[in-house]
Amino acid sequence: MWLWFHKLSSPPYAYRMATLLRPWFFWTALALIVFAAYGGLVLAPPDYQQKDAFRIIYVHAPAAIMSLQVYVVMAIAAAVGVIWRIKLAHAVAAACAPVGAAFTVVALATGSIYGKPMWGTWWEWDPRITSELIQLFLYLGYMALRASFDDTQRADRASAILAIVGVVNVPIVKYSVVWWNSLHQAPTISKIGKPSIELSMAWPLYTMLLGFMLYFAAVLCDRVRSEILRRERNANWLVETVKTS
Amino acid sequence: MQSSGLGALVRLVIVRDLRLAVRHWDQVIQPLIFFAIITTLFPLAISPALDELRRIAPGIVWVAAMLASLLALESLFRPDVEDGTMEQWVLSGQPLSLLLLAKVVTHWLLTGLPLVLMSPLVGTALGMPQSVWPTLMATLALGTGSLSMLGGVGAALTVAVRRGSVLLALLVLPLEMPVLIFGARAVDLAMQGEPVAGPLNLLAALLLFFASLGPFAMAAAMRVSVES
Amino acid sequence: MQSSGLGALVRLVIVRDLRLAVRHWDQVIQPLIFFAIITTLFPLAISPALDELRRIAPGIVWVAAMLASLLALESLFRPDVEDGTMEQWVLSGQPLSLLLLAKVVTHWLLTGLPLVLMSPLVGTALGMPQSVWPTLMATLALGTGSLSMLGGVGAALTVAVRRGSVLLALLVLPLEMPVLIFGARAVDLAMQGEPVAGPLNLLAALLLFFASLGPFAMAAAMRVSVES
Amino acid sequence: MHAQAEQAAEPQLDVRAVHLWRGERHLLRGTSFVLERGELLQVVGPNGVGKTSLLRCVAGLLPTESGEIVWRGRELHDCRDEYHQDLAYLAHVNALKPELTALENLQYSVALRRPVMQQELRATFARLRIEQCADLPARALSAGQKRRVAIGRILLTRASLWILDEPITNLDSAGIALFEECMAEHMRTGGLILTAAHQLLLQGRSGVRTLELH
Amino acid sequence: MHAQAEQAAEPQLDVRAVHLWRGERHLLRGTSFVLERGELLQVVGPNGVGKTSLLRCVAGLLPTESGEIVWRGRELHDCRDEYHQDLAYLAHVNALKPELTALENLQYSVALRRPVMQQELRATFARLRIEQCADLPARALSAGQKRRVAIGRILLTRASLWILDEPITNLDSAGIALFEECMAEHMRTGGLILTAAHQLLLQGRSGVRTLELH
Ligand code: HEM
Ligand SMILES: Nc1ncnc2c1ncn2[C@@H]1O[C@H](COP(=O)(O)OP(=O)(O)OP(=O)(O)O)[C@@H](O)[C@H]1O
Ligand SMILES: Nc1ncnc2c1ncn2[C@@H]1O[C@H](COP(=O)(O)OP(=O)(O)OP(=O)(O)O)[C@@H](O)[C@H]1O
Ligand SMILES: [Mg+2]
Ligand SMILES: [Mg+2]
Repeated sequence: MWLWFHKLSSPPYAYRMATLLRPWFFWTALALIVFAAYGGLVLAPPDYQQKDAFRIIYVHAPAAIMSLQVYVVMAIAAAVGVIWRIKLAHAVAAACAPVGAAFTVVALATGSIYGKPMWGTWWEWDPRITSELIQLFLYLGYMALRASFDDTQRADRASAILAIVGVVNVPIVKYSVVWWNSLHQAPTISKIGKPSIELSMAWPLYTMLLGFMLYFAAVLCDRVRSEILRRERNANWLVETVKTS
Repeated sequence: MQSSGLGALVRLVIVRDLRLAVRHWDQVIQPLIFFAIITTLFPLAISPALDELRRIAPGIVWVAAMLASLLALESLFRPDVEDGTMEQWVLSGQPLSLLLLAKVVTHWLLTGLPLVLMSPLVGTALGMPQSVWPTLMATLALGTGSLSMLGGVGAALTVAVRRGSVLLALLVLPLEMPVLIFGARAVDLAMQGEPVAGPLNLLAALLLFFASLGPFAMAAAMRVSVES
Repeated sequence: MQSSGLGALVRLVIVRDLRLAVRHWDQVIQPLIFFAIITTLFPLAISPALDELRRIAPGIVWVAAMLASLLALESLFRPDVEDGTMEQWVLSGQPLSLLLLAKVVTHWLLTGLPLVLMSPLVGTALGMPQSVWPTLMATLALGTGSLSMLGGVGAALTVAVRRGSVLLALLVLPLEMPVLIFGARAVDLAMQGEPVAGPLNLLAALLLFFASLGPFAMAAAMRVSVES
Repeated sequence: MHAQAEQAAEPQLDVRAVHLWRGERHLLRGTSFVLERGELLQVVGPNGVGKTSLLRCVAGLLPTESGEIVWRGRELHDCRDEYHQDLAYLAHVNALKPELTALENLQYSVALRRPVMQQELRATFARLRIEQCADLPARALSAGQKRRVAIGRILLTRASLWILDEPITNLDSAGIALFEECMAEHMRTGGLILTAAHQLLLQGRSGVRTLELH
Repeated sequence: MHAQAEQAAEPQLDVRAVHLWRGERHLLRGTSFVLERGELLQVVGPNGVGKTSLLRCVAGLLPTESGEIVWRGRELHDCRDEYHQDLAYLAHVNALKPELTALENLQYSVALRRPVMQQELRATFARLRIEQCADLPARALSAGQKRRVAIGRILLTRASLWILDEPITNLDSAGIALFEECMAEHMRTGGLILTAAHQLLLQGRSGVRTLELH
């Protein structure tokens, strides 16, 4: 296990792995997403209360769940990078941020669209919605902090601290519906124990979620690859210069 | 120097400051996000109910604009004074008031203008009707101009003082009160469907007044700050 | 170094920073006046009717406290980093987290504590009943502690960054939201005569959490900021 | 005619009996000197004697207690803007913006006074042997490289009076030689130089004098 | 026993094949040196060659790309705190708070490391010939006086390793002589000194070496 961990953290190996896995992730994700979209938009029965408007949930809920999970992945990667001084982990964390921000934006946008027919407004200062907005600010802050250092090493370590501290917001988003009585839907699919949703409505949701996860993995591979290329250019030169001098 | 020369000078300073600011993409959107965050604070702290928020929305937007402008003031002149650039400006033989005016204009372009452009979005989130947008944007455009001007004078006065930021707030905020009052008033009137020409004219008059006296006050204050 | 030595170290830093602050008497009262001014802005911008004000008073006091803390953060570490003092601290061989913690404590003594002490006055001006005072002061005491701690981490992260003040606000304000929510909530509950133990306990837990992790995060961030 | 003759007779820069107090210290006690075209005056004296203060007074950055500073026959505060257009001042600090590149720094500070082209800037960088730093942010430069950029500003300003406060701080020996050459050329073309120095430059050359403060 | 013998044999400070990149520049290419008790190593080289960077690496203020820095037989990041307690670092900047008096500045920076008495501080001021500045705010000091206060910090720290980046900047000739004397005394009592310099100090004295960077 430890050996594997060590091996994976070596840039050339990680680079090859990422190259190898990326197409698999990407095409599976695409297939799953298309399949789930078909299931959600066509096959699932219309909701007795919400009519067809509910179908946006097949994008909204997976995107919202991903927006939180990507942050957790980012924080863990950052922590690994700080504790074991693994540059690759920092590269992973850096790669997570824009993807996570994109998921957050999608969740916010679909949520607003959803909110118009459901609650009658585009925007409501509901705890979950507000905390999700804060989540977006956290992603943006992370990226802004990274961008304001021009030395990658320093950017890595500084932003890692922020990522770790910022993880406190995740449970707030997650449990805001439980802690405050909120307009927003209580957890249905992610509830532990018996899900309170019909299977015919649920399976496209799960499939979509899986598709999003794989898509995230594919994008991650892609970004990690280019991060490795960018970071290791010096190392290659180093080898050359040592050879020639 | 002829007027074309002076124009070139102003352009030079503005371009320099804009370039300093947009060196990184993230720095341009920062005032925007800051404005958005401040307006988010209120619903969280006060009450998320839209019809309650709507009544205090003009106040919130205006206070947020004031604070966003204030927060950015601290770094208006201080870096230039500390690294010796301001000394060089004083010694350049060019009209200092003009140079400082150009800096203030840049400050407004970077902090005031984005607020103006983004205010409809924030207003909507706070429950303002669409009919208020023109008034909201007009008051903010006039008002943030006055805020930048006044702030510039305050910043020039306090830049040589340690812990100047708090002093700056103390000096500037009371002077900015009229702007705040007329600005929030105009938006409030617009929300009630009443004519807003009165407070708008007053705001424009204030801006004219500050913009005509401000540069000279700034230049005089800055000369004092640099001499030591 | 033994524990008594560490205590002496903390005392040394605190005394130094307090001395720096009170070198001029006027600088001690500045955060207070700032707090007062901010709370004055709202009645001006919103509506001077007391019973309307009363409903939003907790939110106003809390937002003002947050902004006052934020505004003072900018000068928490920056002067020390720019004149090379922080480099010397990093090289002193003493636990950096402790030194920075001492600085944050001083920051709280200078900005947080005065707010706590003055809050009854401001609250009264906004129409809060006297019965709320203890809750108001307790939440502010706990909350401003968290704000100072979190702010310290943010300040240490952004101190080496140009235009850090806006970035600082961007990073710190979202993280401070829970403090704001619970703080304003407790005061609101107290005004309605309901028990406030819940949010108060949460505030205390937040403070404990931030105070135990904060110093290490700060020290790590500061090492990054100084290396260049 | 008459005025012209008089102007030719009177010195370019005439500092007369300048007195200056800093706090409780009577720093400059009637310091006087004149500076003519093609001359270099080096103000020497131990640390804290008042060299920087004197230079700042002459540059108009510090008000004097009493005494006169006369530039081409006119009192300093009667002709401040014209005087400053003819003055290039190098302080203990370099006046560089850390975030701008060295080239941009130079460009903006020179363009404040006169239009300037990229080639001219690059030529100055080459002359000061810092071509490779032109596009680095000033923050990344070494102490000596920063000082050279600041000297570049003096060279490009085309002012006739240079006031330089310990200009060779942080320079290596090649840099000092280079800078001496620049000064010599400025004097040859009729420029005036006033410096504070702990290490005498261009010693023995004609037109080079020292002023000792006590 | 064995360990002690080994310790005596190995050098105090051992810098091995340090590589450092700044941006696109490969600045330090395998720099190595050792420093023994009573030795002074002066790092020389033209502006921008990497002297400051090397000093910061050795002080632990800049992470190196590769290479080892060993202090008394232990890697730098295994004994950072102990190492720093034995280190006094003087940078290009003086690390003075403008608002505190010179005395307070010195007091706080020294007290961070060890308890110190007023008399000892005043004695150091006297030794550095800046008695009269002790109670002035640092803001009011001249450039050379500030540098002397910073040197006072080095003297009072009682560290065995001094890392000094162009220590004599802004000093007058009396100040340089005084400082050379301080360095000589530190070496006599078994101290180690690493400096970056454009002007060689204590030349010809035994134990004084130079390291040229290219
Ligand atoms: C801008 C507005 C909105 C935002 C920011 C938002 C945010 C979120 C977030 C963060 C989650 C994920 C929670 C988790 O991981 O457990 C979520 C899930 C969900 N949202 Fe929204 N939402 C918004 C509007 C809406 C609206 C209007 C509806 C429908 C009335 C809705 C229905 C749901 C449902 C059904 C889930 C799945 C809950 C579960 O099963 O766990 N959302 N939303
Ligand atoms: N408020 C004050 N009270 C007393 N003395 C003061 C005050 N302000 C400045 N001084 C003194 O004035 C002098 C300023 O000297 P200045 O900076 O002109 O020296 P300098 O000749 O340039 O020295 P250096 O060679 O170190 O640069 C210092 O000796 C300083 O102690
Ligand atoms: N981001 C970067 N990209 C390219 N070069 C850089 C970067 N950062 C620093 N450098 C270069 O690294 C060198 C830093 O040198 P350093 O400050 O160590 O020089 P030094 O030997 O101390 O010079 P001086 O004698 O002028 O003090 C400079 O040449 C600088 O141009
Ligand atoms: Mg001087
Ligand atoms: Mg150097």
